[in-house]
Amino acid sequence: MRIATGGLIDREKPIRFTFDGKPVTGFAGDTVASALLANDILLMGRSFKYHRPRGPVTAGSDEPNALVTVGEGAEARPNTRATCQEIYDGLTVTSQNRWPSLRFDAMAVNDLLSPFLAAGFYYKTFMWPRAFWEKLYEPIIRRAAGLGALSGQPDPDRSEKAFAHCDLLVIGAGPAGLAAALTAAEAGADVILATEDTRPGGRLLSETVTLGDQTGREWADRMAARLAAMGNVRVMARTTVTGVYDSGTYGALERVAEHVMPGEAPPTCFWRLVARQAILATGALERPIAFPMNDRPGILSAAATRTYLNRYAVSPGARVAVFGNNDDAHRTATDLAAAGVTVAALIDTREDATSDGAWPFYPGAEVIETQGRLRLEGLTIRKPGGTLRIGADALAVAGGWNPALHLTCHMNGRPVWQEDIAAFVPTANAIPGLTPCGAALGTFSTAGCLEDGRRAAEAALDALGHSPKPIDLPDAEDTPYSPPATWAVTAPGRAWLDLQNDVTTKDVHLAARENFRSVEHMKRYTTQGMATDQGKGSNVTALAILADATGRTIPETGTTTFRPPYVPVPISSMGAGHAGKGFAPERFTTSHEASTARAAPMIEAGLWYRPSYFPVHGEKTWRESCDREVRMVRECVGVSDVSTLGKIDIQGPGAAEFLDLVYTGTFSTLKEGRIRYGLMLREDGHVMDDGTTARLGPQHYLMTTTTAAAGPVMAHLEFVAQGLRPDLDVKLTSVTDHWAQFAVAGPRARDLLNSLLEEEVTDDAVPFMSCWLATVSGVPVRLYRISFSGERGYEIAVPARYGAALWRLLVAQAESLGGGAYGIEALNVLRIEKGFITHAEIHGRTTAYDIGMQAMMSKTKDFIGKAAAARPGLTESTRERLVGLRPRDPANMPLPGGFLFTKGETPSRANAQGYVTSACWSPTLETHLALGFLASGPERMGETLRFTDHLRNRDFEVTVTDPVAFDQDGGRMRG
Amino acid sequence: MRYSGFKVFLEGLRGQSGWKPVWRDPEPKPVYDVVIIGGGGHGLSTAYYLAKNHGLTNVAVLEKGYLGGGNVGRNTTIVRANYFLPGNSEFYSHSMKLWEGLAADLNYNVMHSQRGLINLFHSDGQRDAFARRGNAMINQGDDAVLLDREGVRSYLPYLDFDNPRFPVYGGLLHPRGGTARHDAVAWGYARGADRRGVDLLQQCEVTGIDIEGGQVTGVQTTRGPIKAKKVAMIAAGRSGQVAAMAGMRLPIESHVLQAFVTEGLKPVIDHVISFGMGHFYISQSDKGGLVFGGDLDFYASYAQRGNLPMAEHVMEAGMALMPMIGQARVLRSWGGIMDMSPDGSPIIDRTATKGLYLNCGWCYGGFKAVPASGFATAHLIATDRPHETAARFRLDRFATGRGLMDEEGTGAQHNLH
Amino acid sequence: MRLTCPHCGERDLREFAYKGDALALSRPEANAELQAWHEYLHIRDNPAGPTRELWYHTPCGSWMVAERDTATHAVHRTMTPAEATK
Amino acid sequence: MADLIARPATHGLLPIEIGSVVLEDAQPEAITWIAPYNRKKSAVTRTLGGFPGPGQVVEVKAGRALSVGPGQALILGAPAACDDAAVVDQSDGWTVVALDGAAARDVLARLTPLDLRDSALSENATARTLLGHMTASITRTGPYRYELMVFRSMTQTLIHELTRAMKHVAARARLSGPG
Repeated sequence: MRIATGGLIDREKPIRFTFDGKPVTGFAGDTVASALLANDILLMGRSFKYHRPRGPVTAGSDEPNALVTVGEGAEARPNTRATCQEIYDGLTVTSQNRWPSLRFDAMAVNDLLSPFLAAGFYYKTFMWPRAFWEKLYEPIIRRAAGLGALSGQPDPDRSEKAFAHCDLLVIGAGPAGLAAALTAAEAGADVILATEDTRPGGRLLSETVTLGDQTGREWADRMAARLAAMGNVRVMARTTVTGVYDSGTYGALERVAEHVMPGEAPPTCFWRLVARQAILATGALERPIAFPMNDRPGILSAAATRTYLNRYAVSPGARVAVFGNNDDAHRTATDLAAAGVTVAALIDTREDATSDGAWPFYPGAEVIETQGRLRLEGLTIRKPGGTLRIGADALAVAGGWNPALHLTCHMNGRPVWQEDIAAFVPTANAIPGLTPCGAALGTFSTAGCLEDGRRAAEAALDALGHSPKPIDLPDAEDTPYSPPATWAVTAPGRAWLDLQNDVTTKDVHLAARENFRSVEHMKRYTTQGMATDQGKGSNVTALAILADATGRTIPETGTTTFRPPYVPVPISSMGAGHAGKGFAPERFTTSHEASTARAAPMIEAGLWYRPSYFPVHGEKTWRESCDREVRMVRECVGVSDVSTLGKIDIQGPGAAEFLDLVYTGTFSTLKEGRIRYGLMLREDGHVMDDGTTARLGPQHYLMTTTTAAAGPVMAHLEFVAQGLRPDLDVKLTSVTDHWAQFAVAGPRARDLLNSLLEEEVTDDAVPFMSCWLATVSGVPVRLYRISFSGERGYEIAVPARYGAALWRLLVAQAESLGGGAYGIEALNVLRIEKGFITHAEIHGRTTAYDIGMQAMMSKTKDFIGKAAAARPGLTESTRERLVGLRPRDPANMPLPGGFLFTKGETPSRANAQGYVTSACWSPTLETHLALGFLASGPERMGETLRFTDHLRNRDFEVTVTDPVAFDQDGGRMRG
Repeated sequence: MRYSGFKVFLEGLRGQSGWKPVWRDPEPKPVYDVVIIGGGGHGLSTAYYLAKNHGLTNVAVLEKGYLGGGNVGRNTTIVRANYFLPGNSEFYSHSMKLWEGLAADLNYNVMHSQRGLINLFHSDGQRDAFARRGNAMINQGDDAVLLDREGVRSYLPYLDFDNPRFPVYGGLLHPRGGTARHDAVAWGYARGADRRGVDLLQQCEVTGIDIEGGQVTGVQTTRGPIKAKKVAMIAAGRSGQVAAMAGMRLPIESHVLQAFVTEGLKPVIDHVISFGMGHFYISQSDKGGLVFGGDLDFYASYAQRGNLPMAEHVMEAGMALMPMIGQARVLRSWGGIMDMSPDGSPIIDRTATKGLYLNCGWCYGGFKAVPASGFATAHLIATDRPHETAARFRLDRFATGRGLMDEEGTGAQHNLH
Repeated sequence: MRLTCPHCGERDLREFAYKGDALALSRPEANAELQAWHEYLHIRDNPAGPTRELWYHTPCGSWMVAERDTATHAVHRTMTPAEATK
Repeated sequence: MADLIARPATHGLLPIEIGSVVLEDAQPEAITWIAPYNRKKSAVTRTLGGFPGPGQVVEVKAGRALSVGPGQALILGAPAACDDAAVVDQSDGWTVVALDGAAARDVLARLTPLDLRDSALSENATARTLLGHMTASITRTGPYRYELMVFRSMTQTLIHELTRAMKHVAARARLSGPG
C-alpha cells in the first residue's frame, strides 16, 4: 500500500503500465515492484522447481523471486528484476514460469511431490529402461526448464559498447563511494563514479539517517550535484560494474534507455572501463534467516522493507511483523511505525534485546511457521514460554549483512571470515589497485563509511601520485554494528535458502549426509547459488548450514566465491553491433560494383568478397557460366580481379637474404625484373603459404601471398625480421590495398594488353615470369607476367583509385576480343586442370614433399622449416601425397571430402588410402577431374582406386594421374 | 547402495534419511598397487576401469582439492565423436560407445543426451573439409549427415539466414553428438571406483615423485609418503608441474578457455551448434541455461579466468549467428586450464621411467574423452601396453613427426589448436 | 589485460596477439641436432608463474617480449626482441 | 584510349552530419610510407625535414609525417622521396576521413580501446590502434577533430561503424536533454 506522504517518487507524474494485461498505476520514480506493492500486488513470480508463489524479497539487483518479462516483441526481456525495472507509460510486464496464470499454476503440483524431488534425485533415477531417458524423461525435464522465455525473434541489435579511461573508478555511490569520489576529484584525479542505482546515494536513499544538518538524501543530492559540476568527474548512473579483469580493466553494464519506451537510444551500453586505481564501495546485502516456510509473498528483507517505505513510500502490508537477529529489526519497526504502518510484532532472536517501541515485542523468540498461500496471512513464533500465532500480512526479516564483495572474487580472491561481524570480507589485495571500503569491507555505520571512503581515496591518490586536499565530511550516525546471532531456526518444515532454485536447509543436510562436504560439491549437488541471483543473498547462509551439518566452523568448511558478471548481462549488450554484417569488417575490391551490376554472386573470401561467376543471358546454372568462362580463358582471353591476394613490399640491403630465409627457394639470385614462385614453410616443416615474388630493384621485392594468409604471413615476416634476424636491414609494408590488380589470361592476353599499353608487349622483352612498368592512359601501372590458369597470363596492377575504371576498360577490351570477365569458380577449374594448389591442398598438414615440391627445398642454405621438415615422419614415402584423379566414367565427380580405397576394399578407416581435396568438371578435357592425397601417391600412377563418399552416396572408380591434367609441359603459359 | 526410481520413492517417504555417502573418506594406506595423481574426470575414470576391467582395486586417487574440481566440472558438457584423423577417430568413437552405456554401467544418471550436434560451414572450402570429416566418421563406423542450407534451416530455423556476414552454406550433423551433466560424470566414476575399493583421497597434494634406478617407487604427499610400483600422472591443466616432479619436461603449454551460461530460459535450442567462423558453440542445459563458449584467450595462463576481449567476441558471435538469443543474459562465466599440445591431440603413454605413466594434452576436448581415456589409461597401466584405441597417442610423435594428429592444421603452436 | 607495446605504449589486450614462449627467438643453428629442434618447437617450461613470451602488437606490427605471470596475469615488463636478446 | 577516371574511396558516401558531429573526407594528395634504413634515421630526418617519434606528428617538407610503427612514418601531403629509406607510395592504400565536432571523442570512444583523454592523446598526437575490428591510425588534429585512417578496402565498414556510433551519441544527447 502507498504511504500518503514522503518518498522519492513524483506524485505529480502518475505512470500507467500493465501487469499480466491488467492496468496498474504508479508514480515516476517507482520500480515495477514498488508500484505493484503500492497496489497491494505481492504475487510477482513462481519459483523454478516447485512453482511456489513468490513476491519480492529485495529492492535491488539481488532479487531472486520477482522476475518478470518486460516489453513485447523481439526486444521482450525475460527474467527482468521487477525490483530494478523503472516504470514508464506503456510498459508491459508479464509474469513467468506459470501456466495458465500466476495465481493458478498447474505445475505447482511439483510442490506436492517435493518429498521425492530432493537435491540430486535425478542422478539416481530415470535410468531404466535405458531408452526412456532420452525419449521420455529428459524431454519432460527440459520442458520444465527455465523461468522466462525468449521472444524467439531476432534481436534488433540496438545496444552499444564503449570504452572509458580514468585515474580512479569508484564503484558504488553510497556514503563511502561519494566520500571517496569527492576526495579524489578535489585532488584533481580523473574520476568515474558508477552506481547501479538511478541516482547517487546508495542506502542514504533508503534510510532515515541525517548527515550534519541534512537528511541523507539531501546530502547525497548535494554531493552528486557538486561532483557533476566538476570537469574531472563522470557520474555514471544506472551502471553496474559487472566484472573485474586484468590490469585495471572493468566491465560495466549501463541501462541507457531501458527506463523509457524503446526508441532510438541504445537500450544498454556495455562499458570497458580502464582505471589505474579503483575503489569498491558497493555496500552490503542483507541476508535471510532460514526459518520454516520463509518463502511466502509478503516476507521481505528488512532492508528492502525500509527501502520501499522510505524511498518509494510503499509498505508491503498493513500489519507488518519484523523478525531479526540484530538491531536492524528495531530500526525497521521504528520506520514502519513512523510511516503509520501497524507493527504487528517485533521478534528478536536475542534474549537480552530490549525495545521501547509501541509494538508487541518478543525477545528470545523465533518464527517457526508462516501461514498464507498467495500472500502471507500470519506467523507462528516460538518464544520463551510457548508458541504464539500472530496475524500479519507482511514480515520484514533482518538477518545481518554480507559485504557486497563479489567483484573482489573475480581474480580468484577468496573472501575471509571475520568473526566479530559474522561475515565474509574481501581478502586483502584481492584485486591489484582496487581498495574496498565502507560496508563492502564490513564497516556498517554511516560515519564509518564516510571516513572509510575518504581513507580509500587517499590511498588511491597516493598510488596515483596525487596529494589529497582536505575535504569536510559531515557528522553522521556511528552506532556500532550488532553482529547477527543466528542463521537458521531449528523447527520442523522447509526452510528456504536459494529461493529461486528451491534449495532448502534439508537439501544441504542431505548433501552433507551423502558426503558432498566440500562447499563446491554441496553447491553443485543442491544447485544452491546457481540461480539468477547467484546466491547473493543465500550462499553464506547455506555455507553456515553446511558447517553446522558437518560439525565444522565456517572457516573450516570453506568460503564463498563469485564469478563474473555481478549481475547478468544481455548477450545483446556484450555482443552489441555484431549482428548481421556487423560481425566482421567487409573488404571490397574496386571491381565490386561492376561485378554486382553484372549480377555476379559475390562470395565471402575471408573478409573480402569475390565474384563467383558472371552470368550472361540465357545461362541457367552456375556451371554453364563457369564452363563458358573457362573456355573463354583457354581459347581467347579472360579478366579476373586478383586484388585480394596479399602484396608485401620488401626493401633494404638485407631483403635478398631475408627472402632466402623465409622461402624454401633462393631469391637472392633472382634477376631484377624477374619473378619466382616461392614456397613458405612454418618452422614445424609444414607448408604455410605459397605465391610469387618479383624483384623490382636491387634491394626491392614485391611478395604475393594467398588471400587467406596475407595477415599471418605479414606477422610471420615481421617476426623473422624483428625477432630472428634484426641484423638484416629489411623493411616491410603491406601494399595490398594500394593496388587494384587484375589477371588477364588466355591466348589473346597479349593482344588485349597491346590494345591498352603505350609500349608494345613482346615475348622477347617480357618473357614468362617477368615484370615491368608501363602506362595506361597516362597512369603508371605495374605488369607481371605470371599465370594461375596455365594460359599466357599477365597481371596488371594500378593504384586503387583507378581500379574501377581499369576493370571496366579491361572487360570491355576483353569482350571486344571475344572474351570477358571470369570469376573464382572458373579460376578454380583452370587451376585444377593445371594441378596448381590452393589452401585446399596446403591445409596445414602437408609438407613440400607431400605436394611434390621437395625439389624446391634448397639443400645449400638454411630456411624456416628446413630442419623440422627433415624429421623422419615427414619424409616417409608412405605419406599421403598429392596426385591427380580421374574418374573412369567422366560423368562421375569425385567430390572433395570423399575417400580413396584400394580397389575391392571395404570403405573403412583402416582401409583408407587417401582423400580428395579439389574437384571440378573440366570443360577443356570434358571429364571430371580431381586432386587429392594418396598414400605413396606418386608411386601409384595409373592405379585404379575405389572412391567413396558416404555422405553423398557416391561410390565409383578413379584412376591415379599426374596432378597436372592439362598442358603438362607448360608450353601455353610460357608462350 | 544401488540407485533406482524405487529407492528415490522410498527415501521420499522417509524424509531422505536413508541415503549413504557416495564415497568414503579413507585415510591413505602406506602402499598401493597403483597411485593416480589427479582426481578429475580422467583420473577417476582410470581408477574405475582399473578396478572394473583389470581387477586392480588396491588403487588410490590423489586429489589436491576436491574430486572433479578441475575441467570436468567447468566445461560446456559437449560429447561428440566427430574427428577425422586416424588416432582420434577410433579413440573418440570408442568413447562415444562408452558414453552410451555409462549411466547403466555406473548406476548413476549422467544425463547423456544425444540431441545431435551440427557443425556449420560457410564456404565451399569449409564444406569440403567437413565432408572429409563426415566421411571419416562413417569410415570409423559412426554417424554423420551432410546438410545443405535448407537442411540446416529445418533444424535451426532461428539462425540468421537473411543478412549474415558469413552465410550458412550447410552443416555436418552428428546425430549421436550431444551433452552430458558434467559433475555427474565425475561423481558417477568416483562412486563407482569407491564401491570397488579404490581409495579417493581428497585434500592430498602430491609434492614429489619417488624414482629409484629408473623405476617409480611412490609419491610424497601432503598426507604423507605413499609407496606404489605404478604411478599415473593424470592432471591435465597441471601436467607440467606434476611431470617436473619426475624430472620431465612436456610438449604442453597451459591456456585458458572461457565458458558462459545464461539465466534459465524456456527451451529454445534443441541441439548443440558449432559456428566455426565465429569460434562459438552453444547448447541449452536441462535447467534452461544457454551454455556456450568460444576459443582460447590465446595466452598462457593458469588463472582459471579469462579476459573481456574473448568474452565479448563470443557474445558477438552469438549475435551474428542467432540474434534470437540477444535478450538472454549471461549469468556466469568461468575459465579452465587447457593442456595444449603441439598438434592439438592428447598423450597417453609410458614414460622413460618404469612404472610411470602420462595422460595429458587434452587441449579443450577432454570432457568427452573421459570414458575412453580412463579405459585406455587403465589398460596401459595394467598391461604396460597401449590400448588399441589409443595406440597413436604417443609422446614421441613430435620429435619424429610420425603420426601427428593436427586436426586444425595450425601446426606446432600450442595455442592455435 | 593491458600490455605495453615498445613503440605505442600501454594498450588493451585486444590489440595484441600472443605467439608463445620467447624461446622462439632462440632458433637453433641450421645444423643442430633434431632434439634441439624438437625442444625449440614443442617442449615448454610452461611455468605457473613468471614467464617470458612473445606478443605482437597488431596495429603497428611490433613484436615484443613480455615478462608476465601466468598465475596472476601480472605483466612485469615488456621490451623489443632486440632488447630481450641482448 | 579513354582516360582512367580516378575514384576516391569515399565516393558518394561523405560527408555525414549527425548531431554535433560531422564525418568528412580528408584524403591528402599523397600518402608515402617511409622507413629509414638502419642507422640512417638522421640522414632521413634531414632530407625530409623531420621524422616523427612514437605517437608523434611532425611537419615535414612534403606535409605531415605520422608515426605508424617502429621506425616507420606515413607522410600525408605531397609525394615524398628519400634515398636512405624504404619508400613506398601508399596513396591508395589508406582511406583518410575526419571526424569533427563537440562529441567526436564520444563517438570514437564507442569504437576504439585507445585512451582518448587529453592526457593520453593530446592535439597533434597520433596512435596506431583498433577501430572496431579494423587496424587503424587515429590522429588528433584539433580539440574536437580527429583524422582516422583504415585500409582502403574497409572504407564502407569504417563509415558504417562511425555512423552507427554517431547516431547513438546523438540519441543519448536527446534522451538526457530537456525533460
